Amino acid sequence: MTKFVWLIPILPLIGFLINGLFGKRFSEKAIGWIAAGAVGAAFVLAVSIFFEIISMPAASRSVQTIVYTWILSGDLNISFGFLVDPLSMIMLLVVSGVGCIIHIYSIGYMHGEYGFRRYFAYLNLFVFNMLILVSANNFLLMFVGWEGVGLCSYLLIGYYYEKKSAADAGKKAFVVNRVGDFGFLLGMFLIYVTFGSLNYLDVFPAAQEKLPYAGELVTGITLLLFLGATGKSAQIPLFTWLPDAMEGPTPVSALIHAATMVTAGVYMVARCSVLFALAPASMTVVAVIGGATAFFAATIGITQFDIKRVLAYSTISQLGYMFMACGVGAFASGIFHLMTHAFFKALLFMAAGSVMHAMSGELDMRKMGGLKDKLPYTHWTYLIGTLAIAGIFPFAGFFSKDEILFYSFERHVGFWIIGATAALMTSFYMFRSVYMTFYGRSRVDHETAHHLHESPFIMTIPLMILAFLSTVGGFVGIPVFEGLNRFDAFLAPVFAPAKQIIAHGAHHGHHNVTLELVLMAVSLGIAIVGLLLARHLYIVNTSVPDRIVEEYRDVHGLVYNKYWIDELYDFLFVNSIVNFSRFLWKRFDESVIDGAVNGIADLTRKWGNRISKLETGLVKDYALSILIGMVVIIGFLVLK
Amino acid sequence: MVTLHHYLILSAALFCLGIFGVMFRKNLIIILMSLELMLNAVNLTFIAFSRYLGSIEGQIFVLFIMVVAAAEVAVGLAIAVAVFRDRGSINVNDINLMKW
Amino acid sequence: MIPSPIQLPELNFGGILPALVLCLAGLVIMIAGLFMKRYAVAMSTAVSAAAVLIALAVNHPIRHMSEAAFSGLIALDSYTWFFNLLILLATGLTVIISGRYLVDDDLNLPEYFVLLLFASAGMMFMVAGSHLLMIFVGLETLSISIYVLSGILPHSHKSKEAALKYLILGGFSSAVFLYGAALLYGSTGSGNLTLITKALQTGAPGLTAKIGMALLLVGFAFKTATVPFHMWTPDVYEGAPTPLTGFMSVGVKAAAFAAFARVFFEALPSMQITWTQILWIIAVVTMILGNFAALIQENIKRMLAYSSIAHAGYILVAMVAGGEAGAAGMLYYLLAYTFTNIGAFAIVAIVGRKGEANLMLDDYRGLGRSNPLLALAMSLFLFSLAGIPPTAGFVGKFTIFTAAINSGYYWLVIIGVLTSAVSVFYYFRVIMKMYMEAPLKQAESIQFGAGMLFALTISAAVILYIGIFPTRYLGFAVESVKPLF
Amino acid sequence: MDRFPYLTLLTFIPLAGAILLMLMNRENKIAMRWVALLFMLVDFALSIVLYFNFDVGSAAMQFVEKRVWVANWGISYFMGIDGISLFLVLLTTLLGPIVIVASWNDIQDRVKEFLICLLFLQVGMIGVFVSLDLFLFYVFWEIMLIPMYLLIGIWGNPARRLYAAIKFVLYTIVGSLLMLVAILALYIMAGKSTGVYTFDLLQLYQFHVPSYAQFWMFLAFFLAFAIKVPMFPFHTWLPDAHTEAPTVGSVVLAAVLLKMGTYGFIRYAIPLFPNAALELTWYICLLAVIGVIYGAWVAMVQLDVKRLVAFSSVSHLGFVVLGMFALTVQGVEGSIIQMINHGLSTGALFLIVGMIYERRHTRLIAEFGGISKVMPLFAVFFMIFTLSSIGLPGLNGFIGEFLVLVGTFKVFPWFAVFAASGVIFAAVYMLWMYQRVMFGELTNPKNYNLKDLSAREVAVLVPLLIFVVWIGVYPNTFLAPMEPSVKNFIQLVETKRSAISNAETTKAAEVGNSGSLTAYLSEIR
Amino acid sequence: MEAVMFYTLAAVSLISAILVVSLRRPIHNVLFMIITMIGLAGLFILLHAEFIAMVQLVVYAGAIMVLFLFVIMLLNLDQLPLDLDQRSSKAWMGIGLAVYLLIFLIPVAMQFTSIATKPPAVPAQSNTELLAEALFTTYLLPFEVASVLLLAAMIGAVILAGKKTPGNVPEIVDKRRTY
Repeated sequence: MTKFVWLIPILPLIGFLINGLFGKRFSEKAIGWIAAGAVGAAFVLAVSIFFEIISMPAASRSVQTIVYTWILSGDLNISFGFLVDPLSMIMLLVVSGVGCIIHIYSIGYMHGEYGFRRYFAYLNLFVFNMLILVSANNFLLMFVGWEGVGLCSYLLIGYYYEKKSAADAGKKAFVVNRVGDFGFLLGMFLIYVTFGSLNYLDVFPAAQEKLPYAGELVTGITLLLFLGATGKSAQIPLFTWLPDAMEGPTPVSALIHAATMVTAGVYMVARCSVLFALAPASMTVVAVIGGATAFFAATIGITQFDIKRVLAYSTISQLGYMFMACGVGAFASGIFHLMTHAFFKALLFMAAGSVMHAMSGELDMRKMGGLKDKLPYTHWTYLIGTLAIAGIFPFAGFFSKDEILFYSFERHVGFWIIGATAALMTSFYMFRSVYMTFYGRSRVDHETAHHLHESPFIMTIPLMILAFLSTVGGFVGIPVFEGLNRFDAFLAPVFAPAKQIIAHGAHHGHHNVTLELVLMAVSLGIAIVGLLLARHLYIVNTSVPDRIVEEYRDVHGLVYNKYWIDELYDFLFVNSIVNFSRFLWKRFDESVIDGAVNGIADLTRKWGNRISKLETGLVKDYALSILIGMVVIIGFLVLK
Repeated sequence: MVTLHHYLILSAALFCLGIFGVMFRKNLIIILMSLELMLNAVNLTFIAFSRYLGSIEGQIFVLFIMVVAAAEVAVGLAIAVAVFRDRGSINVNDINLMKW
Repeated sequence: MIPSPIQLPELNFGGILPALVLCLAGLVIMIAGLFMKRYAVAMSTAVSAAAVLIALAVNHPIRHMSEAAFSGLIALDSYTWFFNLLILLATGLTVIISGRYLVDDDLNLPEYFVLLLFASAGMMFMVAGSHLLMIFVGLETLSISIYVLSGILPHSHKSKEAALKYLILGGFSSAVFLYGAALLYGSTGSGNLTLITKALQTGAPGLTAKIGMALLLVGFAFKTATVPFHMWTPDVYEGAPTPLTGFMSVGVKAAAFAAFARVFFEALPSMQITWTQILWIIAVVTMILGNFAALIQENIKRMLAYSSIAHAGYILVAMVAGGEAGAAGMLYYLLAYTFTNIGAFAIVAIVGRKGEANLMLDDYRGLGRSNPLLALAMSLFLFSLAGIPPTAGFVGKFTIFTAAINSGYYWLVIIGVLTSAVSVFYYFRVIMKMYMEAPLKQAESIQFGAGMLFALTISAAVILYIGIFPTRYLGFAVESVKPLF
Repeated sequence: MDRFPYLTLLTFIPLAGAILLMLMNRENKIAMRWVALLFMLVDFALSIVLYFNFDVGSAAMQFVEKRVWVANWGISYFMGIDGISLFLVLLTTLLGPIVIVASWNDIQDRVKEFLICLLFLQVGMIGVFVSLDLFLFYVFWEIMLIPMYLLIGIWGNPARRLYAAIKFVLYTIVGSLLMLVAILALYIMAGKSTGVYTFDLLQLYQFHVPSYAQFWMFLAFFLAFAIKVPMFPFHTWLPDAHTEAPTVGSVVLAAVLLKMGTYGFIRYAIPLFPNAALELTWYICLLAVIGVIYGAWVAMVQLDVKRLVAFSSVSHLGFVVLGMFALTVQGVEGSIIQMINHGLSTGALFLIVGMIYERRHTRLIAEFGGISKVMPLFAVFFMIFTLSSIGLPGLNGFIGEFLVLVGTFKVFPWFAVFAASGVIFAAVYMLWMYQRVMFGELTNPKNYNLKDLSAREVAVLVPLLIFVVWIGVYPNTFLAPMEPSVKNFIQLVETKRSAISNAETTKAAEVGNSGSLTAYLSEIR
Repeated sequence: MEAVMFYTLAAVSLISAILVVSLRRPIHNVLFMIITMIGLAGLFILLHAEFIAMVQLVVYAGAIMVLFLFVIMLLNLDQLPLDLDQRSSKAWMGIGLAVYLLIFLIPVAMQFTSIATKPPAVPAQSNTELLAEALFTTYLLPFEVASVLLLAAMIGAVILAGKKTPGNVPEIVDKRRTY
């Protein structure tokens, strides 16, 4: 069965081709179901393979399938092949599963949109690339998927291409990603030059003897790879594209910019766990960046009013969490959080989408409120999602997040503090969004108010499924008690070498149960505090926030405007390069080089003119020139 | 005692005088005359050499030079006449329709 | 006392038959011309053409001769043969073109052909001459005829002016030439090339001989129109009747170069170092000056005049290169150049139309539309002049540059190629006018007779043929220069 | 030589077509177009046959035809192809019919001359790729010039075509004339030392030019090829030529003519003068990298689509040269692949620009916007080729760039790094241009009712599209045949270089600094 | 004796030559030209080239110069203004160069002070005979060719001087445009 793994990505591709080439004369329904069906089929296949995998002994749960040799040049041999192991298995399931759900949701959401077919074609293409990314057996193929998803996000963000902002956002996303990919590419080169191969199974096992622990080379490799990750997963310094990416249709935000694509970076880091483990410096960098992102994104999230942007920043900060997890060596926890986050963040986005759908496109939470009765399903699902992300027991987020906090505490208490603060803010702004949207008195204007309606089932059912998942999803990895943590156990073979290196590198205390329990309690408390705070500020006396804003106008301004990072980048890179290029073009290309060329031409012509002016038409002058020539020659001979 | 080089110097002088004429006069006719003068200088050289080499060849040369000179003068004067008819002048400095 | 009876030396008339045929034809035309009024030109054209054909036929045996006929005054050898051939081809084409030209301008001038034939006879004597005297007489026969021919257009001031300038300067230069001959004669005791060689073999050449050489060089340089002895060229070329200009630019040049090479390679090898130095400089100056001045010309005849100066420069490169390779290169180049330039001037004549009214480059605008055939042919000739493969011009330059590099004159070659890059500009400018610019006045399609068509076709075909399959003709060239060494 | 003369036919079939056209009546445009198309197709078919008879395994020259041409000078009519030239020939023959079809409606004035020019151009281009005799090569090299000159000058757009045309010619001819000098010098030098005067390339490969002479000769060749490529400081003719030329003119120019330069490096400059080449490698790679970035940056700020694409060519060809001079298997193969890629995608982009130019008669980006609303199909094609040109994985561009970068990274890591940054800028300028042209609101009323692609135009683009995807997905079809030749090429260069530098022990000092290459190469093998 | 003769004749021809190129009235130029010729003829006789001397007198001093006179009279050029080219710097430059040429040529002449100062004995045969013999045997061909030359010159003279050109002078156009 595993040898059919290549079918998993291919199925969506087929869907893409069918819709793309022949979709013209299909009905919306047909298109939608073809697309969803393709992904669904992929999901089914993935599940069946999953069961086959777990039926295997833990040691041999890594199967490579090579379809054909892709690039063969000199000693460079890159195959078009797949690697099925617990890690990629989980990613496959998440991607295809969540992807399928979102496809179904989209059928309802995108109903009647211009370019319905285009939408689903792109969506299928995205899933194809994403699956390639997660199931590839070598870096280059992963890079294919990596760039592919970048492309699809570009296309889907720019889906409403007639909106300039949308088109710009798309371009921004692609270009910023490219910056990351640049790092990824160089990392690959280094790997290739060191290992002579890009295949995981050649690289990782050989890593320990080829690369000295904490050596410059491995540090360089990992940092470059991490640069790639920051681009894809919107971490500092390359996070600016994700908020803008919300220009795309909401399901797209749900699928690409919450559930799957943005987590690719995490996946990649986890995939290279061995390399990272060998480079403690890089680990620290990853952890710090992750923590910082988690924190800063959260602060921004607090101030936003656009519901989708709130979610976007929360995504960034959650991704920060995942990286922090990887950075502190808890790769499994990172992946765990990745999964749960996929559930509840997709849920949140889609719920928000449903709100939008109801509010006829309105996103500003200040214009909402009191929607809970009008949109019951949406309200409940959104609430579940919030609970999950805030980390309230027993929802999914609780387990994954606390695991991360625990490990970061073990690594260094500073990480824990950052994480905890971020968690506080997270629960605060999430509940803030809940309250502003669904509770309190309605601030909806009339005409939107009177055709306010709950979304059709085709949209709400996916919400419910996800709500269910984000409720129970956590139980696959109950921490604390060894053995109950199935998830860890399942991933163990993948991360074993990394763990062992880390253990061998830095001393690593034994698993401290009581400490973990304490921390759990604390963070649960934090979450509740956040909840209450939000309730106090946005339900009890709603005047306070404005007063706070008044108090700390400039601080708020700074945060509200995302620390002016975008403006900074524009000033630093975009404008300066554009101006410099203009200078090159006009001043250098056209003035200097062409100037020289034309100058030579003119000079030649000028001399031609001068010379032919010698031809005065006076026969005596001609005789003179003969005489001159004669005398010169004779003089030359006589005087020589 | 007169020797070869006296003749040579004389002819050189005449030759240069011919050039002088070509350079210094504007009248076509006189320029033609100066050319004749140059040819005569050459003749003198030839004769002198033929004398001192004791070979007749030089004199043969001279004969032919005279023939050619005659021919050139004929044609030259014909041209002079034609040009004079055209332009009413044989001042070579007036004759510069074609230049550059 | 009773003078001892003169016994004539054995005279090999076979060797000078081509020239004789032409002279004879000249006489026939002259006499017939007196009695014919209406068809004089047609008649003369026919007769001259026939004469040229016969001459070509009788020229053939010379190829395999190798003797000094007429008591060593002329050399009958493959070199002579080659240049006779060249001259006859040039004459033939010129005759055909001129016939049409004179008819178009309704000039009833049979004398034109007489002089043309005499001129080419003179050339033949010049190239065959292996004695300074012979060369001189041939040269003068040629020159006198050309002086007259260039002034022959009755209604044209420019023509007269051309004749005047050419005559004065020609006289001047031939005086110089003679002075050189005299000095050489004085220092070697003879005007016979072989004897000169012998005389100069012993010891270093004296100053007199060197000066003599220099003055001869000036004389030849004048005829071959190389800087700074070139000044007459643009004016005379512009003023003279177009077909004749073509003839001058190839025939006279070829003959002059032939004699030049014969004298310098055969008689003055002992001074080769000296005259190579001089020629090196002259070549460089000529190439640069010719091409640069041609850049800005607006009158196509002047432009071609300057271009022909430049080409003289390239041929000098061959002479500088020296050796069989260089000489052979020169011969091949002249062969290529003959057809190319005559063709080009034929088109100038056609486009010029009555009274040479359209000589400006702007008159060529839109020719590609109105007369595609002419434009095509012209482009071909221009490509050949610019030395773009696969035309003969390219092979010519190629031979010359190869020879030069073979003798190690890298800089000469580099200057050569750079200047020919410059030349591309003005040659392509004409193409630009023909194909890429709209005509100023109403462009009508020009009628030109079968004769012209024939001449053009021949030239074009030959250019292409010897450009693509040069082997045989290179063979000729190599074989023909053997006698010089 | 009793084999079937593929290459001769391949080269001269278009000529036959041209001659036939000359005899046709100029009024009868359609018929002439069909004739031209027919000949091009036959040529293409023949090249396909050629491809299938090509022995993939061998590094040797194949389909060799050798006849004495000019015996006096040892010039021979010597043709043959190996893995390096094979695909360039195929690319040329593929583009032949495409340009004819592409110009079907575009060109209405002087169709006869136009088609003849195209056919002549084809002859020249194929000739350059297949000739193995320096003289023959030079002849074809120069012949190409004229039809291109006419294409730009006659059918270019009125504004500055004359300037562009003459600029193109002079730029090129200066370089190639100096190259001629070098060729002659080589010929003489080899002849004098070996006694055999020949222009036969393979024999000259065996001749070891003393490195002091190599330097100058290489410079001459380099200049000629660098101008043709064009490499960074010599590129200014390109934007003009491209912008002023008619669509198919720019297509051919971009797709094939520019490859002459890069091909010249591989076939002539490097193997003939290895020492000089390797001494100068660093500087040349520097120029190439500058070209990559410079081209990208300047392209970014262009206002005219065609100019933008032209500058992007400068950038792309920087990659090609870089990989070539890295002299690693991946580098060289990458650069060959990249040549083909550039031919396909840039050619296609010029076609696309031409299509929209036909509709709107402007190429100013500002004039457009929101086109994809009215021309969805066009938008798709445009997008795909844009992506291929910015090197999206899965399409052809990526393979080439990746191989080049890998190959270079082994030798000059830093150059590779900077060149890789060019990948970012490529995304910037291409996507930005695409966005400004295709996206946004449909503001300009002139664009309201543009026709979407006609069947003919689709037919023009689809073949290119196929190859774009093919190379991206299964590059081995193209890599496998060139592998032996490339290895052979590197082998030749290296052995010859070391042979010469060993011979010149006195000169060891100068050559030493490039000696480190030995290490890299041994690392590869 | 010989020396005296030489110097007188040399002086005569030289002075008159100077006058030829410097006097203003063409008639005078011609007359002094004739005197130069005569002087040269004398020198020829000194050099034992009697026949040449005769021809010099008959052809040059006779025919050619008369031709000059004839043309001058025909076009009555005698009342021309002074045609010396004093104002042109080029003319002076030319003169300077001529002087240089002379200076350069003198050493050439000086080469022969040493060699062949003594002329060989005058041969028994008369100069004319020798000349005639050479001319009709060895130099037959140029002799014949010369006839062609003269014929050409004759025709030329006839055409050029003979044909009347119409009075109306086509205006001279000088189309010139810098590219």
